[in-house]
Amino acid sequence: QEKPASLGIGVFSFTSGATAAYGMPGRNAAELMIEQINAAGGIGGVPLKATYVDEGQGTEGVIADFRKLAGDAENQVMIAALSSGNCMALAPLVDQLKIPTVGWNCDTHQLFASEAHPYYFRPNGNTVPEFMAYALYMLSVKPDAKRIAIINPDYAFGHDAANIFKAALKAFKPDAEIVAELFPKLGAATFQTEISRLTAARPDVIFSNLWGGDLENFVRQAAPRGLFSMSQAVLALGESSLQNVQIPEGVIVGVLGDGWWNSPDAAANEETQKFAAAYKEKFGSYPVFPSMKMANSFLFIKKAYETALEKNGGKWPSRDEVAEAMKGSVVETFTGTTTVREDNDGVVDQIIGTTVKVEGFDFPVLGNMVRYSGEALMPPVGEDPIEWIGKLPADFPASLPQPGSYK
Amino acid sequence: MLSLSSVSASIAGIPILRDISFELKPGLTTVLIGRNGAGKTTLLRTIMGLLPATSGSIKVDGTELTTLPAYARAGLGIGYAPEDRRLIPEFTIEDNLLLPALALKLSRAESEERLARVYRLLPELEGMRKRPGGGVSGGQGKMVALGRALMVTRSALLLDEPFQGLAPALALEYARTLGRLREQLPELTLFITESSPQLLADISDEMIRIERGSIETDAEAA
Amino acid sequence: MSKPLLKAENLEISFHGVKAADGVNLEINEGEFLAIIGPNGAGKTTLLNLCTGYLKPSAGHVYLDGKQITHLSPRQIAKRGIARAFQIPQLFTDHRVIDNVMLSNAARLNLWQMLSPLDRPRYRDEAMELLRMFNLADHANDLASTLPEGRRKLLDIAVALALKPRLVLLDEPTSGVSAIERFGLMETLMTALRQAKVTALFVEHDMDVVRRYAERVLVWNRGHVLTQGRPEEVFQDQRVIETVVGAV
Amino acid sequence: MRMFLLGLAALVIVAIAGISAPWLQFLLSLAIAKGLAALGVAILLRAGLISIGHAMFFAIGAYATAFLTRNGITDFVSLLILSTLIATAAGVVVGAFMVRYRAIFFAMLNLAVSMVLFSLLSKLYNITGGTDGMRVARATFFGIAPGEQTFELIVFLTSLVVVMLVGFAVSAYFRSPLGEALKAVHTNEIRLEYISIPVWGVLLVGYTISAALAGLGGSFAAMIIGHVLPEMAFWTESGHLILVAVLGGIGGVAGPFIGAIFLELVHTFAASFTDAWSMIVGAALLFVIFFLPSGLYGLINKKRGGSAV
Amino acid sequence: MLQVLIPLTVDALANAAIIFFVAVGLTLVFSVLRVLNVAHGSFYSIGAYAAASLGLWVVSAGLPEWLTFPALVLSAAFVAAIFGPFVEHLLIRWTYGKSEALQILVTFGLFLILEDLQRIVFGVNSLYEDTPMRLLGSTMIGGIVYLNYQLLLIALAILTLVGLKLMISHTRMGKLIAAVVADREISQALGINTNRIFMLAFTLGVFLAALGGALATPTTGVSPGLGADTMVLAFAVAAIGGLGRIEGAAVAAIIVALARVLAIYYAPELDAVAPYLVMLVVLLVRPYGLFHTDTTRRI
Ligand SMILES: Nc1ncnc2c1ncn2[C@@H]1O[C@H](COP(=O)(O)OP(=O)(O)OP(=O)(O)O)[C@@H](O)[C@H]1O
Ligand SMILES: Nc1ncnc2c1ncn2[C@@H]1O[C@H](COP(=O)(O)OP(=O)(O)OP(=O)(O)O)[C@@H](O)[C@H]1O
Ligand SMILES: [Mg+2]
Ligand SMILES: [Mg+2]
Repeated sequence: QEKPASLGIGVFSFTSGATAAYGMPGRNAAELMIEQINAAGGIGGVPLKATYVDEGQGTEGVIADFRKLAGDAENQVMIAALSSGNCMALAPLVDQLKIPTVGWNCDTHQLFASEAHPYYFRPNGNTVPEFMAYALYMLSVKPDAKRIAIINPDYAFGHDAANIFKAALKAFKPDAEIVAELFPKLGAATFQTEISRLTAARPDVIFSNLWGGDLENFVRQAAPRGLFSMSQAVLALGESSLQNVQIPEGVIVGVLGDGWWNSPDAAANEETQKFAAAYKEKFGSYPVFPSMKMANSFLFIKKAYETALEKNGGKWPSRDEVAEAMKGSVVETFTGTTTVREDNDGVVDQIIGTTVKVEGFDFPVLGNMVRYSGEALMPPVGEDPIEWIGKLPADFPASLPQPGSYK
Repeated sequence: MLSLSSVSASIAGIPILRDISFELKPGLTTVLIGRNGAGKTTLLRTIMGLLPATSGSIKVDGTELTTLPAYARAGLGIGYAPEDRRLIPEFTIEDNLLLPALALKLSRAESEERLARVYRLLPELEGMRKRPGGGVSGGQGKMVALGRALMVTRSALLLDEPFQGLAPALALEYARTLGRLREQLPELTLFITESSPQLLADISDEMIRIERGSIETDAEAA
Repeated sequence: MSKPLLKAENLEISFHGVKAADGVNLEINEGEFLAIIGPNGAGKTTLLNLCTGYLKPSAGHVYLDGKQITHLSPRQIAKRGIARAFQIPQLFTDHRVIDNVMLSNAARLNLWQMLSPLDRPRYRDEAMELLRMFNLADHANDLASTLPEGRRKLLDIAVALALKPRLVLLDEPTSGVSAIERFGLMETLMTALRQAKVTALFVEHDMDVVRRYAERVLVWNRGHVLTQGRPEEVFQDQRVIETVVGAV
Repeated sequence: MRMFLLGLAALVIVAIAGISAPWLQFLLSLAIAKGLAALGVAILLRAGLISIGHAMFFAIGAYATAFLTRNGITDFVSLLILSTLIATAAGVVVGAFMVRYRAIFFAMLNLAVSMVLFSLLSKLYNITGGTDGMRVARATFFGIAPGEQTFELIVFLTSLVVVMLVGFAVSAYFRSPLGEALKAVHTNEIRLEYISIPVWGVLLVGYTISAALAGLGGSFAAMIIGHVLPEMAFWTESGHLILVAVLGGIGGVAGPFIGAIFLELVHTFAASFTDAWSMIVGAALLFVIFFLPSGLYGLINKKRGGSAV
Repeated sequence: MLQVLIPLTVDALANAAIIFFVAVGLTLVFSVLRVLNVAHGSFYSIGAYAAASLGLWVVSAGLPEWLTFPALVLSAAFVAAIFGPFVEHLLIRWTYGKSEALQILVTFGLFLILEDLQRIVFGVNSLYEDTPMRLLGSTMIGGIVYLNYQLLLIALAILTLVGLKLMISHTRMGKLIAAVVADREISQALGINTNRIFMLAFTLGVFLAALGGALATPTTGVSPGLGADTMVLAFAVAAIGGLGRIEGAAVAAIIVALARVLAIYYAPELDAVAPYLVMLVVLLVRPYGLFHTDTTRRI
């Protein structure tokens, strides 16, 4: 078919509500990527044209807009969505409307668990490797941790993370006990009572996948009450808050996946650095990992089009052809490589570190890093993740790279 | 003293008062007579500013009332006792009486004195000073309402159907009280609505008839 | 002398230490017109509240043809045939005048009729008849809230009668009704009651009305019965003259 | 009668709009689903009762549909009927103790119950799918599983038919003694008691009907959206239902549907060019209230000579 | 046991303090204006934003740090001064004597607007300004570190409670307010400028909400959505305490806070529902709230 005047993309993200703390960086990255790609002549000579949709309007609105956009032939690809809830809600619709769709941030392992979604792709991988990685890292830096406390946001993401983390502990450190497990509601402003409760439990390690404003509030309220000096904190989504709040040194933080803009690999890639610089220039702060996930999603789409165009001998690909090209694709992203497996879930590495102060940054960054390979931590297609983790050999951790090995 | 010229008012779009004009002479007692629904209450409410006049002017000693907010009436010394009592249930009777004094920022001495005057005129009130306003019967309430109006009044006193629901004995008592009031405050202008005039025969100086919202020919009192 | 329809036995209640009913005994017989008079605050309205279950006595009992009704709710008592008109009219102010009456009629309907249209010719005519009687007919379609005090009073009574009660309690039916209309009202009321063979108890302040219409007068003071008897004898009683009628 | 014609006209317009612009169908059907729930709220408003929790019955209807489909019942009509019945049952139970309450206490109690339901839905992860909610498989029509477009069209048309039927039923109810009594609860409960009409009974019937309507709407919504979420029971949803109900004017049955469609349109319109949509909805709401009060007929100037002087 | 009891009480009271400020404001406004202000919670969050911003400015401007304390109250007063009269005059006043539904709707519209307004003005990232908290340091209670600031809050709440009670029962303004509450029309006839009372009461309500928000900032973050949550909580507390009852709001605040703290300590999954469960139980036993005194309507 003919090359269209522009390649329409629907970009779904939270620009209202507390979740905008991740939505805005995502959207910012999208704007910047489109700018840069179009500046470089677009994809196959066709400029990108995005329509942004606020997931904050609620799932019905999201679904309505998704239909509306997909109904418009101008739009060829969708980037949706940030929240797992919306991804789950959109999945059947994606199947019906047969439009290639990239889940840019949602990472629930439920998405592809129950049934296949041929047109839905998620280059960023899922919660299982993400949170197993933290258990493994924590155990290798604090082998004798016994009393573990968990404080996660009270929704599927928080509960999933807790279950995976506990499963990993059970597998690799059976004698560890959970002394407190708190699920403050998403967007809670104050954690004072939770902090008292945690202190009273006297844990060796506090694991949390709080994020955005919640995480920042928690850190600010916990620090003066001596929580971080008492226990080793593991803040799974800490990277995205490093620039907003003084996270003490020695806290285990990281990104979900490999999306840190300044990891050794990323630092070596000048495309990445150009993007990061431009981002800081435009939005006043360095990109956080949701920004990188969004940026990588665009690279993923770009690659798919290039493959499809090549396959068609330069003829503009249909939606189906694009989806076809996405299947099983292996894409070099800003921060590493993403491999799409047969269930359309992406396999990416996991980067974790410990906060340190370094020259040139007025905020702590990741040090003592490790980069776990994606395949190692990704349960095989169709396996129940929790069971799979339980079946892993006791010496599994030993087979992995150690903290500090990634420089 | 109090003069209305071609005043009209309507409620919920329905015209209730039509082009009403009359004047109350200072120191006289004027009785407004009219059957149910004639517009007596509405007229008083309009004078008190609780219902906006759609046209016409209402003057008290030259001051135009229609442009003033409702609460300004009390400041001008116009006392009003509504048909349906309207006491503050959770206040004691005495607090009910003292309320206007508070509202008007009267000096302690002044309010003490007015209160004393009220108790002089209406001794039975003193008996129930400490009772809650919600706890007095229909008739008792009428008395309190009168007393409360007396706390305000300097120039004029407007009473809406004061005898309605009063036991005859009490009604007579009430009528006598008004008589005494006359003697004590000779300059006071009294304006009383009533659907059954006999009781007022001996204290009324003038009578005005209202019928379907407009004034009928004045009739000299018997 | 026929048997008592309503019977109250030493009822007691007090508010903030004020005894509004202090060992009240009362009997009203089938078909009679009993008037209650008394100074303001004597406890007349309270008595009606006690007899209709709106207030519960701290002691004593109320019987309707010999059966306890003391602890029934106003609704249950109304169901047993006691209707009431109030000193301060209680109306459905957002409804038209006629709806007020028709709803009262509807109270007798069964659930199914309760779900079929209210404004039907049959109910309408029935209601209009009552309204005509209290010459409210030309206000039938006005909102009840727009009626003046006096007419509200009439409507309130009409609503009570629409229940087709055996006994009706009227709290100052003529107060707020102008002197000119008073006797007219009482005449219609009386004929209505006689036709329907309704027993009536009414609290009244207008002694002329009482003299003219009451068969028996109960004089009330400070929460108990001062005296009772036929109007002419009661009005001779010196205490009554002092406390109620007042020496003219 | 005027209200009725107005409603009929609106219905026709909607039908034409939906058939001519298929992408509108989803939106309109959803609006109608909401409208049904809003009508439920409007019924209680007649009695002067405001429920900041009626989204709970909407959610019950929706989740009922989700569970039924999961357990193999996929027929559209039977889903609607069964879900509505379940919501109705819930309405009777909850209503049975709500009828004691008035004003803000009624509002708050409904809020409380709905929020309890909300947290149950989001916490009972293994049963309800937690905050990610549940999928609702595409319903079938008498055994036939239609394609995307036809499905939407059928749902849209049936929703219109349902609106008609409901419209007639409810306006009949409004004109019946029970309906009139419901309005009377607002003005004078004492008199109602004294004419031996049981207030609690009147309210319970009203409450149950309103719950049933909300449930029906929820069931529709579940099938239209194809997914159910705990948010459906969240208090802001209830807030929006009140908003819809009053926007259209609680005078008659047509109001809530007009309100719902109006709001749904404003919403998508707003959401398409700005993300400050709630501000726009809010502003639109205030605008309607202040400058087109006819939409709010029956609410304005209700108390005798209101005292705002 | 004891080493749990102490933290429990302290946490509960600290929580209650903040809730109290908002709830009492709501209850006050309702009792005087008879308007359920759904937007009340927004004033809480606006107060919080204002305080945080002002505090941040004070610090960044290099002014003495102790100024952040007056800054808290100042910003609340500022918010009240701007929104109180304005909102009352333009929106609320118009709904007096109209149906509750209409009032709820108008304030709901206001709520929607204010929520977005805050997002546009202050962005989506949470603000945080904790100088006052840091200045006051911390104390060890029952083996747990508490912020002295939390203890200060408790004291302030108690002071406010007492102050309000005295204001209502012993001052002229208090009596006038009570009168207006009972009967607006007659109040006017007796010379009370009801509109002024309404505006004052509403502004006071806004101030209390904003103060709650402002005082919360040093120990909480300020981010979108704060208003909505607070509003529901305030409604619950006001209802539990018995509408219009100041002391009721205080007691209810403590009960609700205690319930939440207990939940977090012993049954974390109940945290979010705790206030509602409490409300259900209380209203089941006392349909009009704890401190409601029922008066039989005269008929
Ligand atoms: N809220 C209202 N809406 C519409 N009309 C009203 C309203 N209030 C009163 N009216 C009408 O105004 C007219 C006068 O009423 P008003 O109460 O002044 O009569 P009144 O002379 O005081 O009668 P009464 O002696 O019974 O008190 C009546 O015809 C009544 O129908
Ligand atoms: N609900 C109540 N709360 C407090 N006190 C009450 C209540 N009802 C009645 N009272 C008191 O009981 C006494 C009797 O009141 P009631 O209304 O029965 O008098 P009444 O005989 O009807 O007088 P009236 O002829 O003026 O109506 C009064 O002194 C009143 O203060
Ligand atoms: Mg009158
Ligand atoms: Mg009485």
